Amino acid sequence: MTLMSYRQALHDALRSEMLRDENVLLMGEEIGVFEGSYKITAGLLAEFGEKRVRDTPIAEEGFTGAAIGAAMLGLRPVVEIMTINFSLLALDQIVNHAAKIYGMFGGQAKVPMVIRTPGGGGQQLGATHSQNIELYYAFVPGLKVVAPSTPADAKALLIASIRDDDPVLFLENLALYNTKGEVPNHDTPAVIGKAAVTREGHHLSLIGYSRMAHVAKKVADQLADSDGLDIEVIDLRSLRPLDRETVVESVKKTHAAVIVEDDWLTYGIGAEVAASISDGAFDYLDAPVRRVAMAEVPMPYSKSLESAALPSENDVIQAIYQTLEAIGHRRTKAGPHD
Amino acid sequence: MTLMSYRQALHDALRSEMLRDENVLLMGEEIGVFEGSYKITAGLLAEFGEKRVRDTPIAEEGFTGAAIGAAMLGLRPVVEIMTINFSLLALDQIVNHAAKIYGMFGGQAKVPMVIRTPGGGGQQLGATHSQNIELYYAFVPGLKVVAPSTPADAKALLIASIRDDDPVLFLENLALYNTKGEVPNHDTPAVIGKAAVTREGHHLSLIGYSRMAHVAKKVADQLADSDGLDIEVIDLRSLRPLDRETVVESVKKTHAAVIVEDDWLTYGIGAEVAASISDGAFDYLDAPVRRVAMAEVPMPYSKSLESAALPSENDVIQAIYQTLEAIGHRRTKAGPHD
Amino acid sequence: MSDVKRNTRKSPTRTTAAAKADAAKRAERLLDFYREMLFIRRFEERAARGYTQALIGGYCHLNLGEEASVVGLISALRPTDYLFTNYREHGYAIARGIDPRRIMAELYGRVDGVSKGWGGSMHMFDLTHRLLGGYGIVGGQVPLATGAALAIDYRGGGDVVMCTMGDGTTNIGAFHESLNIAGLWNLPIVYVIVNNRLGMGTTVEKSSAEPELYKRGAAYRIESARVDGLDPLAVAEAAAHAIEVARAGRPYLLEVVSERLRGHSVVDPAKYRTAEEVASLKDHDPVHALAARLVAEGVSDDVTLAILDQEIMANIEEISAFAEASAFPDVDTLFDYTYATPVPNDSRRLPGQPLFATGAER
Amino acid sequence: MSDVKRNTRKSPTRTTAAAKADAAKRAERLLDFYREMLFIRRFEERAARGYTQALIGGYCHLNLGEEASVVGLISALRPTDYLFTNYREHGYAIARGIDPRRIMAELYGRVDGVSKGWGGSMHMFDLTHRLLGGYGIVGGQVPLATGAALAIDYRGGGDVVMCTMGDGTTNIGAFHESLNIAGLWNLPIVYVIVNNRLGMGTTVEKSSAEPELYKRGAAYRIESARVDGLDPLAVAEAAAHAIEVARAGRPYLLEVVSERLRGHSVVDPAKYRTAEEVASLKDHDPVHALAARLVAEGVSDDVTLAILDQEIMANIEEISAFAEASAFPDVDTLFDYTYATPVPNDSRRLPGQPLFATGAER
Ligand SMILES: Cc1ncc(C[n+]2csc(CCOP(=O)(O)OP(=O)(O)O)c2C)c(N)n1
Ligand SMILES: Cc1ncc(C[n+]2csc(CCOP(=O)(O)OP(=O)(O)O)c2C)c(N)n1
Ligand SMILES: [Mg+2]
Ligand SMILES: [Mg+2]
Repeated sequence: MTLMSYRQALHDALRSEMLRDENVLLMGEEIGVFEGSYKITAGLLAEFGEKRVRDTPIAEEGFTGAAIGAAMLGLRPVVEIMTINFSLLALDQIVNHAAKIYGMFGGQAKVPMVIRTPGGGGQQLGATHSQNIELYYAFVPGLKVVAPSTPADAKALLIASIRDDDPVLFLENLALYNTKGEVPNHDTPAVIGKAAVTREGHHLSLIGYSRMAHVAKKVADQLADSDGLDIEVIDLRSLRPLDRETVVESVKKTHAAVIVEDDWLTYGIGAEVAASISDGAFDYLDAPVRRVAMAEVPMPYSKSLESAALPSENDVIQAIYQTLEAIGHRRTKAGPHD
Repeated sequence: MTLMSYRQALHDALRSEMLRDENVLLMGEEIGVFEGSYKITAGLLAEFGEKRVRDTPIAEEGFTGAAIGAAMLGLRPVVEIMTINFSLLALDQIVNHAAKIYGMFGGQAKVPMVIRTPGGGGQQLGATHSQNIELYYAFVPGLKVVAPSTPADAKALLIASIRDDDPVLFLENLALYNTKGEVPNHDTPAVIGKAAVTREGHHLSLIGYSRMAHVAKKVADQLADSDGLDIEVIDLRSLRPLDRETVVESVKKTHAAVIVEDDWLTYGIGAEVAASISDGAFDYLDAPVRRVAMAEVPMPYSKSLESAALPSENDVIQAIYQTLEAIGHRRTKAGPHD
Repeated sequence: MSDVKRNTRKSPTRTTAAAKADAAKRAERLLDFYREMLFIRRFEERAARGYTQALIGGYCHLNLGEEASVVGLISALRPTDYLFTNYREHGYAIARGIDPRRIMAELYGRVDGVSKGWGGSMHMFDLTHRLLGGYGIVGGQVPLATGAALAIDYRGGGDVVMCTMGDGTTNIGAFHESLNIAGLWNLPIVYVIVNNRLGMGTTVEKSSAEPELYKRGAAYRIESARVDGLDPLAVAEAAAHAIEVARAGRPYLLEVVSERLRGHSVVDPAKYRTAEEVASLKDHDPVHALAARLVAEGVSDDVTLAILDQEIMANIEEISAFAEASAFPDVDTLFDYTYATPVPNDSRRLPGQPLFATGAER
Repeated sequence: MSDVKRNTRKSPTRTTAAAKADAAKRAERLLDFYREMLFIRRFEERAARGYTQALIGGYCHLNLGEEASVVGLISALRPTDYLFTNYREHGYAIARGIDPRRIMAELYGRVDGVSKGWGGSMHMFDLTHRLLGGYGIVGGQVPLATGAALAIDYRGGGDVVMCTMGDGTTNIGAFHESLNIAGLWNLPIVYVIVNNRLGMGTTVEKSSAEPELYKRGAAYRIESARVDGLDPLAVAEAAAHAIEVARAGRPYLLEVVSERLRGHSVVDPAKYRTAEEVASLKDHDPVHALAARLVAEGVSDDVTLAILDQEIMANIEEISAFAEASAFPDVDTLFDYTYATPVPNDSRRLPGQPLFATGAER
């Protein structure tokens, strides 16, 4: 194990996969000479050359589509889209092509490629640069969508994504790049499609992914220290497939759930998680599933407004306590159907 | 009142708004000389001329963006995107521009425009032409999304959308164009943001929108006739804003809900509806909210497979009975927490 | 291919015998083209009938009027070269040598179809013959084809990619982004605009500010040319040159001015066409024109051509019988092609199935 | 504007007096340009400092090196003409005549900002001065500007739209789709490529297959030209011609070859630039070049220019004091600008609020 940043873990995974398999190549805007907008690819152009580390024109649709076509012929391109906001420009190629090609032609052509892209928020980047729209990918059969929250998962899931024969949307997060954690030195791929229980507990299930899984863990640890609460934390890790089983089993144990996400509430990722819990743990749930999410506005630039629009640790704590209170209240009543 | 098709109702709304307000213009591929892929705009080029009925090049992003820019200067463009599948190409302009301009500039510029586009499925159009991705718009603050299921609503909501000062995604459906219904002769706009109870009942709430609201009503009427069931039907009509209140009030009365949708189940529109019901009617619900939706595959061309992948009336009926059975089953038990 | 082409060029030092051999070769070539063009013609007419018989569903776009363009283009490719095309691709699939029974079976949505019934008219695919689709999104194939050329270049192979598209397709962003990338990276690809002068009902003049479409190559320093798409030999020659350039490592843009004899798709009555336009279509029928030429040049005669037609018609009937006899895909296979690498928790639920099995606890 | 330009052209029949008057005018013009350019220079330097002081957040892109291009371009517009630009737009906002205190306040995210603090550095907007944004998505402004030109044309007005963009922006699909539409529909718009020869760190040669970017106009039959963006007079003249063409009802593509003196944004150290490149930047500083010219041509002298600089610096300090004194937007206003037309059931929920009010029934 080595202590390293999420950024370093991504970098190492890219590098080791490029060393392992010469079909792996990188494509994206400013990933070479500029070393990447967030420096994930720093040094790789120097090491692997222009053939394998390709600076593209500003043409998200064109170069993403080109990566798909290259994957159809057996290359394993790893595309970087600078932030997920710009991926809208490539959406037709990703949704109507990458996700469809295997099925639409009856299984004749695989599309082994990865699209790495960070979500974010909280950096005062304004309405068009602060969106979390992983939903657009998680919704689509034919794509896989992973969203690691720790350096170890970042490495293991990126390796898994590159070796997978399907198109994978690999969600990173601007606020996670500098976070640190222990990372195994070996290159064992993770299993795509599995959530992780990152903290065991029995008072309530707190569920998140990407940055919010990180926040969830932090809040739970804090409440354990400060208030002796025993909260179970689940990091979804994979948004498609969605590991409903792990989530539902947890709630069957804890009888309560709070979901934290930094996309918009209505129709956000949390909606499916909440609906699945309410269905799968129907007979176990002692209070409604609570969701903490972004305010539904075009994100303002100004710090005062942006902070108000983003879910805070305090919001999460408040939602936890309100849910626990609701359960206490209910438990004094005769039955749930009044 | 006049009995007319959904297609005719749309046509009439466009025509009367063009007569009323000369800022209203139509843009889209093949809407003029070709009279529209689905003939909604038939005759309008002849009546209003090339200035107001504009055949565009195949450039969804370009002409949708141009409509947004024209709206910023006070025109009221109504854009037709041939099917919602092609709207992915215009998504950056719609999500990052139309939806953001009012907020991002502090309320200085309005974007009064409508994007008309049909969803569909069941026409053997294959994986890229059979998607229902209204979710992509319903998720976005700054947009309004309406989805009428009857000719009367088609007319009243289209008029409302054209007169609204915000960008409205107006969802039509290939399978509804030929359906008929009574339509008022006057031009009163509907209120955007309100669901409709299209059938009162107390056994179960059956919820849909667009084509599936139509199917829901049909199934409910049929089950009333055949089995004496009294099902309440809700047509969401507006996906953003979502009228949670009408839905939750209905379920508080019926204690059970089935949602029917023809998008994919996981993360689909129904997820938010189910999550909202499970939250807002938590103490009233006697069985998990059931969702009937499309199988999560790239839609196959072949009829045998396509039929299997699409929700049928039978699937809806089965879900209703399974839900009612679950309630009956539960009612014989002591309490829900075994 | 490009060698063959060079041999057909006139040379003043040639002997009469050599010239005669050339003429014979050319005659044979024209006849081959004709056979293939007529086959495509009859196949497409049968497809149109199949559609009205409800044997074919969805959208169905035909190559009627484009037969000379199709066979000329494909003749210039090596079997190992790749082809990406759009939804109007039955003829290309045929010309690439795919068993036409499997093409018809695809139209009928059957298991023996080239795409196993998953694709339909718009999505023919066959790896062996290196037809890499059939795509229904206008312009969608252009970045993909560009990427295939990148893969070839990456591996240092000698293959090229041909990517065909309609005239209307040149106005979409993907066209621009792709040609720029190919120009920048010196990719071995020939972009072909099959200009049938109409999108659906919109003319080139109403949709392209520069209606001489091949001229757009200059915006990417890509060599380009325009050729008469009703003459299969001219198309073949132009395509051979384009492919030569591509094989040498530079992209090429070829515009083939062609014709669309009927509506945009089978269901379009094309009412927007004036009577004169419709009348003039007769003069733009490449199959009729080539037949007349074969007879005029003494390469064939009316009787021979009529016999050929009968043979083809009979063949087409067999083909469609084969397609009709083929089975529909089994519903059990519905979840077979969502993913190539299986992972846990994938949803394999039919619309009527509940999200969670209703167990004893309920 | 175009009249003014015409008067500055040399004519053989002019008298010496007229020539003198012309020279005086020209000198005055140069001095005006210099004042404005220096103001932009100092404003941007202050913005860079504000960023390091954490008074400014998000991304912050400066016009350092582009001052001559900015003032030359804007000088050719009438106040009623419209401007659409990208995220590198502080200078344009200043040149359009917007109160610089409001521009700085926007950078600081305050209520007195041009966009009320909602937009920040990348999203300046002011209806009165017809600056229609500041856009952060590369190429996003191009279709919008095209649509604004459509609205002008629709209403038969005499205004034009200017739409600026970077060199890297010419490779995105929206550029192609928009220019084609403008060419087809004869829209009154001038597209301006401010070619600073870099995207972020990628050169024009590495991103555009035709690096002489103005040549891309031909793909849409759009007249185009390239001009030296370090010379404000040359830019003004070229812009005036372009606008004349646009006002007469044809789009125009103008490439302004300019310079970027620092990194892509405030936080970019631009390490990818070679030492020689960095050294050569001094020779490409339009502000220094114009100062030298003013002195050399006797229009001004070092002392006068130094005093001007001090005045501007003092002004900038006042501006930034104003911005700093302005209030942050109140959290109560968070839901004010989601919709222009209020409708029922709109979500106005803070992240901590439950979906349903927890009433007595729970
Ligand atoms: C992105 C997209 N927009 C619109 C359509 C609908 N559409 C299908 S074919 C077509 C016309 C295409 O014209 P052209 O490129 O000239 O090809 P042709 O059909 O004439 O061969 C249109 C608009 C589509 N399939 N995809
Ligand atoms: C669609 C999109 N892709 C990528 C980016 C990230 N990005 C911001 S500026 C920039 C470079 C733009 O270069 P150019 O057009 O030359 O403008 P300049 O910044 O040099 O003025 C990039 C890639 C973006 N904002 N939008
Ligand atoms: Mg065409
Ligand atoms: Mg630049």
